Amino acid sequence: MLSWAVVLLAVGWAVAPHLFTSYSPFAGDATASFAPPSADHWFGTDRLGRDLYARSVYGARTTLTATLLAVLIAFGAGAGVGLIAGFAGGVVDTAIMRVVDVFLAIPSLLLAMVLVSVLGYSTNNIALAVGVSSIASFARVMRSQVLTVVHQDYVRAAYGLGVSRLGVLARHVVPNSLSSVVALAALEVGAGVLAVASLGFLGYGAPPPQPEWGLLVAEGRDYVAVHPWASILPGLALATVVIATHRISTSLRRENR
Amino acid sequence: MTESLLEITDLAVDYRTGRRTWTPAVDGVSLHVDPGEFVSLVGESGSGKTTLIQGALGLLPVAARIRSGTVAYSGVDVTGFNDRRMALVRGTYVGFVPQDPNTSLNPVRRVGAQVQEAVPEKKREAALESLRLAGLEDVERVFRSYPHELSGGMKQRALIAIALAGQPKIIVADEPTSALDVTVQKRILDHLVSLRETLGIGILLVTHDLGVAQDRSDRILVMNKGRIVDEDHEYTRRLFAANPARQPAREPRPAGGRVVLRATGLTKEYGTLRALDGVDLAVREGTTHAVVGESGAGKSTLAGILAGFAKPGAGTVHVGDRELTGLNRKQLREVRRDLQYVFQNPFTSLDPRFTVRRLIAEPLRAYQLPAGDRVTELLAAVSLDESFLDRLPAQLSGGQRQRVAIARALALRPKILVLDEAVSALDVSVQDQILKLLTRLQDERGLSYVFVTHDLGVVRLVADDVTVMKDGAVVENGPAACVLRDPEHDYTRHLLDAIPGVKL
Amino acid sequence: MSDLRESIERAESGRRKWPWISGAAVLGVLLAAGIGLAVTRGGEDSASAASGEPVRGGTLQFALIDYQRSPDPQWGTNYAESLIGNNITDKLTWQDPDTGEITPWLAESWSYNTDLTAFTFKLRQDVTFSDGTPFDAAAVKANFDQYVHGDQTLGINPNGATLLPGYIETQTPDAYTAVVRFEKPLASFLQASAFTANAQPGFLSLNTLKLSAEQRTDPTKVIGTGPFVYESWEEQVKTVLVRRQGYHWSPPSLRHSGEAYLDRVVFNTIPEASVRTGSLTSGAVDATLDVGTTDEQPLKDQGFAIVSRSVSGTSIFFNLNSQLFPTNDLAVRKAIQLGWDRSAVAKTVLTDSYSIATSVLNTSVQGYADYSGSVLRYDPDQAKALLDQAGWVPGTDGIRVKDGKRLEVKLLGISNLVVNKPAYESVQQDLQKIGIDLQLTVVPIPDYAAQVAKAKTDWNITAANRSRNDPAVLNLSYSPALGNGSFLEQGVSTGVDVAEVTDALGKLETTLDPVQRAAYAKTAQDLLLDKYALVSPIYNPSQVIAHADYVHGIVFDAQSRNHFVDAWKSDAGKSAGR
Amino acid sequence: MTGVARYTALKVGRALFVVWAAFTVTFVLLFVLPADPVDLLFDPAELNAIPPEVKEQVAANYGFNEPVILQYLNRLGHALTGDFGSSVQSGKPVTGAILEVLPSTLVLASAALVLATLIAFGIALAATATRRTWLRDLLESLPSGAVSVPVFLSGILVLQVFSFQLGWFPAFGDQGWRSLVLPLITLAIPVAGPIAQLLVRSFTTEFAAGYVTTGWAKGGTRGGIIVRDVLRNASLPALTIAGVTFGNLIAGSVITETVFARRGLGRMTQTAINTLDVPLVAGIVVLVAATFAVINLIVDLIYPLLDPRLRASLTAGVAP
Repeated sequence: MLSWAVVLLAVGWAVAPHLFTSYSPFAGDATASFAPPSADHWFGTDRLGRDLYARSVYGARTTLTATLLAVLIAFGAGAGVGLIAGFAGGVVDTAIMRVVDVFLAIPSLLLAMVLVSVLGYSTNNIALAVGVSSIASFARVMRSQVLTVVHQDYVRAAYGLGVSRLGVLARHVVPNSLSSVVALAALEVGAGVLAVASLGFLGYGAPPPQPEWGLLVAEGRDYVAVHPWASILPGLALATVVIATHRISTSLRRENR
Repeated sequence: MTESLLEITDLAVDYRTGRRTWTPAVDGVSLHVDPGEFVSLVGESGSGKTTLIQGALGLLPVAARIRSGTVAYSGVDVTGFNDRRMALVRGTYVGFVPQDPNTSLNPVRRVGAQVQEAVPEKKREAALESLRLAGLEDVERVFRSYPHELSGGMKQRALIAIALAGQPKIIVADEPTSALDVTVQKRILDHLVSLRETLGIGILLVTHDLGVAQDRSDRILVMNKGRIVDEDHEYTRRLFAANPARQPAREPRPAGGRVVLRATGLTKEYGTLRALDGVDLAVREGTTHAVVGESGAGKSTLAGILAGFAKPGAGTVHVGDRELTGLNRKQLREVRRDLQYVFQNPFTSLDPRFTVRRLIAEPLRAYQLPAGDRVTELLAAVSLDESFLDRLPAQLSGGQRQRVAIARALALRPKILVLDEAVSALDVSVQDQILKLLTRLQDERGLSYVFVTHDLGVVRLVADDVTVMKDGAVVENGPAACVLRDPEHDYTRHLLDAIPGVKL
Repeated sequence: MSDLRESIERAESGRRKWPWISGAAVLGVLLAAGIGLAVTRGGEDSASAASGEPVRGGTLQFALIDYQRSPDPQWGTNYAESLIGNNITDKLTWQDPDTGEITPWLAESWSYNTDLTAFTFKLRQDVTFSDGTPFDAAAVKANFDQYVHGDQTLGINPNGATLLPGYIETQTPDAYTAVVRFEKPLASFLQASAFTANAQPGFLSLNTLKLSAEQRTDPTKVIGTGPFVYESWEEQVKTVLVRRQGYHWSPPSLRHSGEAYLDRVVFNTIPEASVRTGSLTSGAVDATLDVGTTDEQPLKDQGFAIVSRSVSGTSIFFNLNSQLFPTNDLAVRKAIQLGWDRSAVAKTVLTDSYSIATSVLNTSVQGYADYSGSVLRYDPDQAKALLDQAGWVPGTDGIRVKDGKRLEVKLLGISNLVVNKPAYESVQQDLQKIGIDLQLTVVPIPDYAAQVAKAKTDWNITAANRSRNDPAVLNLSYSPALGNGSFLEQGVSTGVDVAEVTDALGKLETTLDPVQRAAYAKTAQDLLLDKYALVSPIYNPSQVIAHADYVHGIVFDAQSRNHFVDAWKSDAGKSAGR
Repeated sequence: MTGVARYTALKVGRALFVVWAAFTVTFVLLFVLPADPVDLLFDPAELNAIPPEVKEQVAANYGFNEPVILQYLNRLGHALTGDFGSSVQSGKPVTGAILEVLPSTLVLASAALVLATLIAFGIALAATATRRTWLRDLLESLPSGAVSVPVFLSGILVLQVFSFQLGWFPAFGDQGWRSLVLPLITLAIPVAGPIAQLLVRSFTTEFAAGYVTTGWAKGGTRGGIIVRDVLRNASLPALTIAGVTFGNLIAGSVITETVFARRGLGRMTQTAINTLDVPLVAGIVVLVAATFAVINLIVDLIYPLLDPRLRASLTAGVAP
């Protein structure tokens, strides 16, 4: 319940940031450089005197959009490929799964880093890279789920009733396979936020002055000894959302059992 | 004065069903087992018998609580014992034989180690002795085996050995044979009876099968809705009446009639295993043809081939004039309008996401036929009313599900139904209802059934013809009345002997 | 019956409680102790500062952000590589960091012909490489030849090709005289002979020059004449140098005689700013380079010394693309120069170690002229007026529009210096106010390198700096005949006389007369900053070192690179890093 | 035994395919790079001023001037003999450079794996063993907490407290066990998370299995049943995420090694990608993919040894 509230809040931040803060995320106040957290500036301010809470609120849009894009790519492509592999079986399955093996063999952060280097440098490309690097795991989960479902009695029953292959696929296999992939997608939202943050740390981030959670944490780390809030408070916001998505994923998985 | 080995007094157990709400599962049950006594506790699913046993052994799940009452072993009240204290009672004082031998042994440890653990002094010799006592031969080999290397019956004996290993005063057996073939069931139960005699221990047998209880018990307790009901109770009488053994056999029908389904020389191999070996079968129009056999006999493989789910290695199947084997997917679809299939387990054969309405309409939709009233009509045919239309399978009982599955199978007005163990997952009373339903439908609609079952008792009630199978081959076939009354083959005789409750 | 009861009672005695509570208690105490310790440890540092006579011995633990990719000093392009190279090798000349004057080092004296195409160096005769071979004219020739041309069979790149353009050959009339000849006049070569920054001309022994790139990754085989020699090189982690026995040829202007004071210098690579600072305060290192701007004051407060030198050469500047819309409009370029508040950048982004740029050249470069009162001032009204006159009218979102096109200026920058991004963001905020939408793409070096190839057509501004303490750096960076940093093209760059710029910049290579050079430099700066407004300098980057109070004598040279020959620790026994 | 032989051959074949494909994918990706790796050898501010013939000469030094297909075949041929060429950035042979840093990553990663496994088992065992629901809930939420904090932030915070404030452990470098402690903890925590999640789940499932009831009935105690019966059954699924764990270790070491200024493969990966050192990146990716393939191969091969059921189905000649 609380988890959904956290996620809804984050989505609210992304959709209508101005409702949550009166500060601009871009306009700095040169006299208030590195102000500590206070009633005026809940998360304090950064070097240019910009309100960090406002930047966190507005950053939700960049971060969640990127994450959503990443998850959509991973989910769409991964579930599609897994579905085809699991349902078609035989040579198609073998071919697809060998390709998936290859992508699984390259750790996703590594793959994402290479992809960002190749694609060039923007939030969308980071999302794309993170998404592409998780296609394989979605494909694998989807495939194994499809394989389980395909051997269920109710699928055999549907064939027995004269339902066509496509009908079985659309009405039985897809709906019953998606549940655990949806749980994985919820998990991937959290992983995506973290992956974007990690890439930010490694030097690949959103273009300034666009705020982005990972980048806020990554940039704030340089001042951690002197102005710890600059990194820790956005970090807490980020961690809270990730934990919330994990709990949602867990509860989705439980419901499906 | 001899104290009862187990004395349950006024026990009430609740399950948590909400934050603050509790639902009773066992409600004021008292029973006792004296030394040397064989007591059977009979009840259908949901009667609370398993909860009662869990309560007695201190194995209730976290969501359950004992509201009142006591459990005492030899006068020691163990109610409220924690795990640590209860561990001193279990094994050494009360042995437990669980229901499913296939899941009740640790799959990654050798059987011997698992038995040895239960022996007080952890001696190997004692463990071997215990296995011997449980009626196993070649105990050295069993000792070294992993569970998957043993047959179901051997596993159950190993579990009995574990129960005996601590030299308990009483053994509680929870449906110890329901997962086993009848012939194996008979041997295991007979062995339990003999143990009572040689060791002088008490036995509490929990079962859903009245026949099993009747054959061996000193006393039978019937449980219904969390309470123990007495012999004269209406439920008890109904339960006894539902026992197939107590019911009249089917009126034999005239021989002859058109053959609507014919299999010739069916063979099927899985790797090196020959699952079917030249099976012939002929089903007459408007009759029921039973296929009987124990596990591994090949009857499910046969049913699958008859229904077009699998292709035979050799041989042919004809539905009416059409040959089923060798059809492509589209042609097969046409045949399916005449031939439908009902699965054994109604818990897996219905898509959990579909409402009853969608489930029954699905075949109609597949052939672009109008659903509408047809769905309610079909529902009525299986004696369910319209209130079920929007329910999901999870909201139905086992019997209701199987009715839905039958209604679905009837949607296309087929001529033939292949019923693969269609009643064996159901309680006796429900099974009885479904069998009556099937008979009624057959009479009304002139259906032909292929009735696959392991239960010869049921065959007597429904079958016109019977085929007995063993190891993939047909042992004998013929009119049901003849085969059951005067079996030609030893194996058939053997099977008939093992049917519980017939003697009474 | 009561065997059951008895057995239970027997087993009951002597069981213990599950040790959750004690475990939690231990954990709690540990945590409390930890926090307590942390609090009490705050201010115990600060040994007494005893300066005075240099002390010999000791190890200097030094931290920096970069690591040396190869021990070959002619190879590298990052700060660690040039820094370490400077302590391993020596150069022909030494440039005075204060005056910019070229003074003797391995060359005792030099002369050049009037058209500045041949430079004759008389070499010191007492210099040896650490493998015992002599440093002589043959060594100079072999080094320069390989430095400029590379050696494909050995896998050696032409590292010096950009520093010595038009290099023909080195002649060796006698063992200790080397004549370096060029195709064209190259006034800046004299400074190049003292060059200590990227891909520097440090001299390697003939034995080293014969080695392949791969063999040179064994640091003990990389032999120079410098005050230190390699002990070890662990890529990404650290480089350890030890004192060269018998070294006595440090640049005379340093007034250091004999060997280095320190026994050993350890260059530790620490990529994280907070870890460098923390390591200094906790005593794990004695000194650190690349001090974060926000850490400077706290470190000073804790008694650490902050020393810095602005990087000689150009400032960090916005290179304005004069052939791409809208920066092809002089008014836009002028508005960008005038449109941002220098004091805000100084206040929020910079520290005392840095300064706002007052010209495209750093103050330490010969010929520097001050434009802070004229072109390089904050005057939003003037900027707006210029834009108004040029026909840029404010649009609905505040950004100006002309002929239906928004005043969007795309900037490509490098994120290697921590200060860059916030400084640009501050400029961005201010330009927004006068109606210019400055769009920032501040990226790591590889992405910059990838994009810069397309800069002519894709980017209005490339932001970078070039480290070369010679006014000719303007020629190298901007001349349409060389780097063409502002993408000047006759006819395409509206209103710019390309020949005038080319000519003015080219003159910087034609004389070594200080007065004349200063005049040429002034002309060049006038053209770049004022007349054509091709560049908007931002700030002067700085190399900042924080060190413990017992560390002395870290030298910043004219390129702002450090030399440790004169460094010492007043408490030589005190070894950082425990 | 033919079953076992076929199974092994199949798995080895798959592993080899993965390594080859990883090499090819990397090659393709790196050759469509927007930046020229040669450019990165020069000062970025000077790029405009570098004469084209100089660039060509450098490109020739690394073989970048040949046609792509030739380069591919050439590099593949050399790669088969373990030669991935020389690093553009340092001139070092790629294989040597990797082998040089590998040990310290191996030490860090394997120690972190051990610690992570211990933490994961600790959490799972404690969550299964406890009868207090609040404690169980708390323990079960630990794994998602563990993976929710960015590794670089936790690393820096750990450093602030235990190195800079308390001075218990050195902050950087890789000498001695003391310098291993903080990176180890930093790396182990996020790696432990997914393992713990899986274990908690499989412990819960297995603890509800029939043989556990048998265990109780034997007179077993909670601890005894968990250790003797549940542990092995519940641990087996952990092997299935060996690959994921390996990926987490690599990703974690990229960041941990940067924060703690340790030498190692992760750090080398980061700088190699950052400087587009094509031969080095290719070498690393192939090594990582090969390691991944080998790990999965080992898991595939030892799984039957740990699970007698699978072993039986193999010897029976039925491929699983």
